[in-house]
Amino acid sequence: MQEAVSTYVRDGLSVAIEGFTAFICFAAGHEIIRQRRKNLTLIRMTPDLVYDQMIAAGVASHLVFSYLGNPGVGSLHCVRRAVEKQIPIPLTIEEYSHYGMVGRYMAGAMRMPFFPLRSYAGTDMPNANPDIRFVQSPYSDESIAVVPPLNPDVAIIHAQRATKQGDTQLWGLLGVQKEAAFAASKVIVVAEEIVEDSVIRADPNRTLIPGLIVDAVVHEPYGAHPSYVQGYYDRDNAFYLMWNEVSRDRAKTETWLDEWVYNVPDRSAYLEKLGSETLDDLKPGDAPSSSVNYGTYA
Amino acid sequence: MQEAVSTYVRDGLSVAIEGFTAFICFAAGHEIIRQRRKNLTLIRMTPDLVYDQMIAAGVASHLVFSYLGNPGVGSLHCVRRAVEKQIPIPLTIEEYSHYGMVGRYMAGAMRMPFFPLRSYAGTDMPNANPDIRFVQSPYSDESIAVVPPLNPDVAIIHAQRATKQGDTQLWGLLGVQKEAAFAASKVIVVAEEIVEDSVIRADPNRTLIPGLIVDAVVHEPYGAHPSYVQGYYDRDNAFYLMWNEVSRDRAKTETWLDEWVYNVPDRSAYLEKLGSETLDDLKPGDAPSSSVNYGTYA
Amino acid sequence: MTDYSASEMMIVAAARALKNVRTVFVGVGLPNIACNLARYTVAPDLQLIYESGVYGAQPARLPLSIGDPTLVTGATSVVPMADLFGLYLQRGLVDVALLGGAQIDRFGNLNTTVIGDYDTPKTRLPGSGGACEIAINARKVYMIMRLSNRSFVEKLDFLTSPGHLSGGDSRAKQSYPGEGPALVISDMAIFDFDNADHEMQLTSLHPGVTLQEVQASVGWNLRVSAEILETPVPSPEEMNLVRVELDPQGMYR
Amino acid sequence: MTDYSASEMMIVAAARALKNVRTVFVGVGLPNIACNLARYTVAPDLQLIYESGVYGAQPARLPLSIGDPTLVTGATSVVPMADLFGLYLQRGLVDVALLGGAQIDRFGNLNTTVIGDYDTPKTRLPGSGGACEIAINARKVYMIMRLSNRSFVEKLDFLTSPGHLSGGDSRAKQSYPGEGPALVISDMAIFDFDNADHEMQLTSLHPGVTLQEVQASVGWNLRVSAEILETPVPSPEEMNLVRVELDPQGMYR
Repeated sequence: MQEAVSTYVRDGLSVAIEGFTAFICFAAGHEIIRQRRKNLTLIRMTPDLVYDQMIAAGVASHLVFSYLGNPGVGSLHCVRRAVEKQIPIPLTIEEYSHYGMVGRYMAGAMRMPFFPLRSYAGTDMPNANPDIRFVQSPYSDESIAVVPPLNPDVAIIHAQRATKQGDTQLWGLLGVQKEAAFAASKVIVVAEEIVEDSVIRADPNRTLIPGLIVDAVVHEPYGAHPSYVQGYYDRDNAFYLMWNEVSRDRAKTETWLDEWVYNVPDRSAYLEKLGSETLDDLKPGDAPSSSVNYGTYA
Repeated sequence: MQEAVSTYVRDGLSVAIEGFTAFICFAAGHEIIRQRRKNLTLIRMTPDLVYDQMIAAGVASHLVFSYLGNPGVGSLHCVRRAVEKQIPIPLTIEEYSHYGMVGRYMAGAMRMPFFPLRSYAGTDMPNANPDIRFVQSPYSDESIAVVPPLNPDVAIIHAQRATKQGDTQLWGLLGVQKEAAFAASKVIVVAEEIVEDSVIRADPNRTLIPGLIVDAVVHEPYGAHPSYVQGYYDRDNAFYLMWNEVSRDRAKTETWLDEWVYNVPDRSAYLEKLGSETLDDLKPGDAPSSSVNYGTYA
Repeated sequence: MTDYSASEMMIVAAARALKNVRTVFVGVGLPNIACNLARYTVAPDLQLIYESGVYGAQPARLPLSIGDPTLVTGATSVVPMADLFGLYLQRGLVDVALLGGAQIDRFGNLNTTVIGDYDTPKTRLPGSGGACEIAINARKVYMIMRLSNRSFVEKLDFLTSPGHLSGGDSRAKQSYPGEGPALVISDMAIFDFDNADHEMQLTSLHPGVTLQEVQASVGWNLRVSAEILETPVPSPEEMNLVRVELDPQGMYR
Repeated sequence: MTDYSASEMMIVAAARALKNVRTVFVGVGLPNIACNLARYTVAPDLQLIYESGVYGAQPARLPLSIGDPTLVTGATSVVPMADLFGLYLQRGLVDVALLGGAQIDRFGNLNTTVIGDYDTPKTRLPGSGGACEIAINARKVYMIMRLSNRSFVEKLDFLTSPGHLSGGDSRAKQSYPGEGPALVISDMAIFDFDNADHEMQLTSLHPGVTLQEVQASVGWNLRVSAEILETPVPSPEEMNLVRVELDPQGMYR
């Protein structure tokens, strides 16, 4: 992770760590904080705690998003401090709706000049963001909202399993990970498990991201804690509630960052500090999918 | 099948039997021929043998497509006779490229007024089809080709398995089945196996079509012969080669239709006539996918 | 008489409003409890759709968020968000969406973006999420919000999600696929928009609540329907489901 | 000396042209054999992409069509066609596409639609399939076609898939993502477009073929590169792979 971040996440670049509620790569976010990146444009539909922490650490100057919240809990206090009070540094924002962000990634991934969607008309959103525009249909007198393509410099995608070459499979909430990866110039895949090529090839319909577009593969079990990975661990909800309290206060936030990010060399040390009991408590029971037959045709 | 076709496939409607090379529901095509439908608009990216047979039987007056061929073999002689010589009845055509057809289904499925794609510019295709148009991007001086939404009256989708409610799973080549189903007003699912709800719910990422949009479910094993169903049976290539000969001649074609469609009451009778040896020869070996864990979270 | 809180009355009223509904777009929190209560009572075939990509969820526990893993396991279908928004919502497959907001106006327009000026905000709110396109594309929208004149305002600070816009035919002119707000279910009363102006009007008071109390919690001169009903109190069965099955920890009491 | 047919020479020459290529968009028939031969020889890491939705195929038999189930089993990824065309092709992930056609002109434009008039066709051909967008979006296009003056024509009856259009900067003006035709590999000779006009020019004659024979099979006054090479004959290893592994039944002999 240290090498992947130092190679691909350079000051001033745009970075998308995606994963809707699940698969949020806190391990990458913490490494970016530790490497004290500056002036990043952070892109994420739901900034969640990972960007709250990164913005509190001052790595970002611009945020592109569609929903600013601590999911199921409340506000993102550090993002609000940056937006409302320029603490620790000013943060400019650029906002869309969820489908607008999805459409921007899709347009970026498919090299479309824009993505049309039924949204925004009649609202104040196009006033707040002049990149939300309207196009006339050539088949009727209808006009439709459009959003521009989004092509992050770097996308970071957390997954259950990948090969060393980056062929990546996910199950559970698929969010916009595929679209973000195909839209990005560089892709870092972070996986709970590194598997043999044959594991991926045994179920090709489940492959979300091909190694073809992947630049670095990092093996980082529990790299998405305190968010969750379907079938591997549950969300650490106590952490989300704790963060709601800690993040209200700037000093407490900095103490937390010192203790859990700056003074922790890597993810293994973080997990050791967290303790195996916490991790064990997050283990779900088994709910295996059935196997399907692809058939041999020789 | 008899009931599903008589209820939903009425004279004059537009019908899409989809499935790219695989999952082609010949059982539905033959039933439509037997019920002597007239004036249908047939929609399919690759008309394949199923539409060659239907057009030879005179059920269609209009064809929407992107590639007219007997895949890996040669021409569709009956379609060519209809287009070149108006035999047995005139057939008008409306053609796109593959991605244009995909985009039309996507626009129809997502209720978009048009779908933009990088194609057609500089070619003769927009001259042959005035519905291929161009739109100016509001973000640059670039113009992009667009195609209009496609919303078939009926889509017929063949699959490995579905519940009685129509929740449907497919693996192998996914083609445009999902897009065609969501684009259509009525959806008929034809399945190799009818399974319990719990089978589908054990692997929700594999569900391509929800019962919510399905109007009829037909249990029809081998309903895609002579095309194939991944993991269930191989393509009957001898049939594809035989058809290439039979279909060259109008009389031979009609004899074939009499013998294998008109004089056969249903799919079971067709399979019996075909013989279990032929079907056994088409069985593939086993290539099971691995199981994945979705986890229980209670 | 059954014991219940104002919030629980709101949950029960929202659940009852889902009678005979086939698909509902569920938000977290109150809408989630209301939808699950409806599944157990008036709408056993109700299909739950979550913007996280889940269709036909059967959660084994009360989800902590709309992205909870319990929504995935055992669902009918779990799809990329591109498909959820494109093929389900925009395609017109959502019968009812439940929405809330920081501010609502008399035409059911919602603000979830900002209090104060956009560029120099007093309070920065979460933003649209999917609400803007949900409000445009869902066949009908039900709002669940606690009554207060900080929330029910004469003029929104920001219009995030369109309701009936400026009323009358102003929404129809936009040619949105969806019909817009149909109900507002609050902790004190229920409102609909069944008049030519499409203006919010009081139709039912929860037991023990007066018209005057409701008017005092609304930032404009409230329209009242010809007949004001009294909302039936929660039944013992409904309360038992809420307190034992759905919210045993009393988070939404 | 190794025994080989003109078709086999064409297959071998096409395979060699794929040296160091990472991704190739494969059509059925000759292109398919050529790509698989390349995997065994000059391009062991070559990834096969099929418009049917397959990435990283490892077919266990020679596929009967681009939708053969043997392409699915054991592939790296199998996706909806929407993703194959949007995320792979249009995204710019195809290094080389192999195309053929009924007619080609001197600028590498292809006709696969119709012989004669569009509305009253002499021969109705298959149509575009994916060829139109492949010709526009693939980084480079190699054509594999048998030489004949019925195919290599002065003027196409229909322009299905754009090559260098009318030559010079006419393709550049269209701002297509891909560079267009780079090679034409035939059963008699190899051509490239490496001149300012982007006009097809003869660069290599297969052994035993004369310039005169090639000119007689082309419907325009053929451009010839400064130096004409002789295509190296198929090696015993190449021929062994073609005849034993890839085309044991001699379908493409």
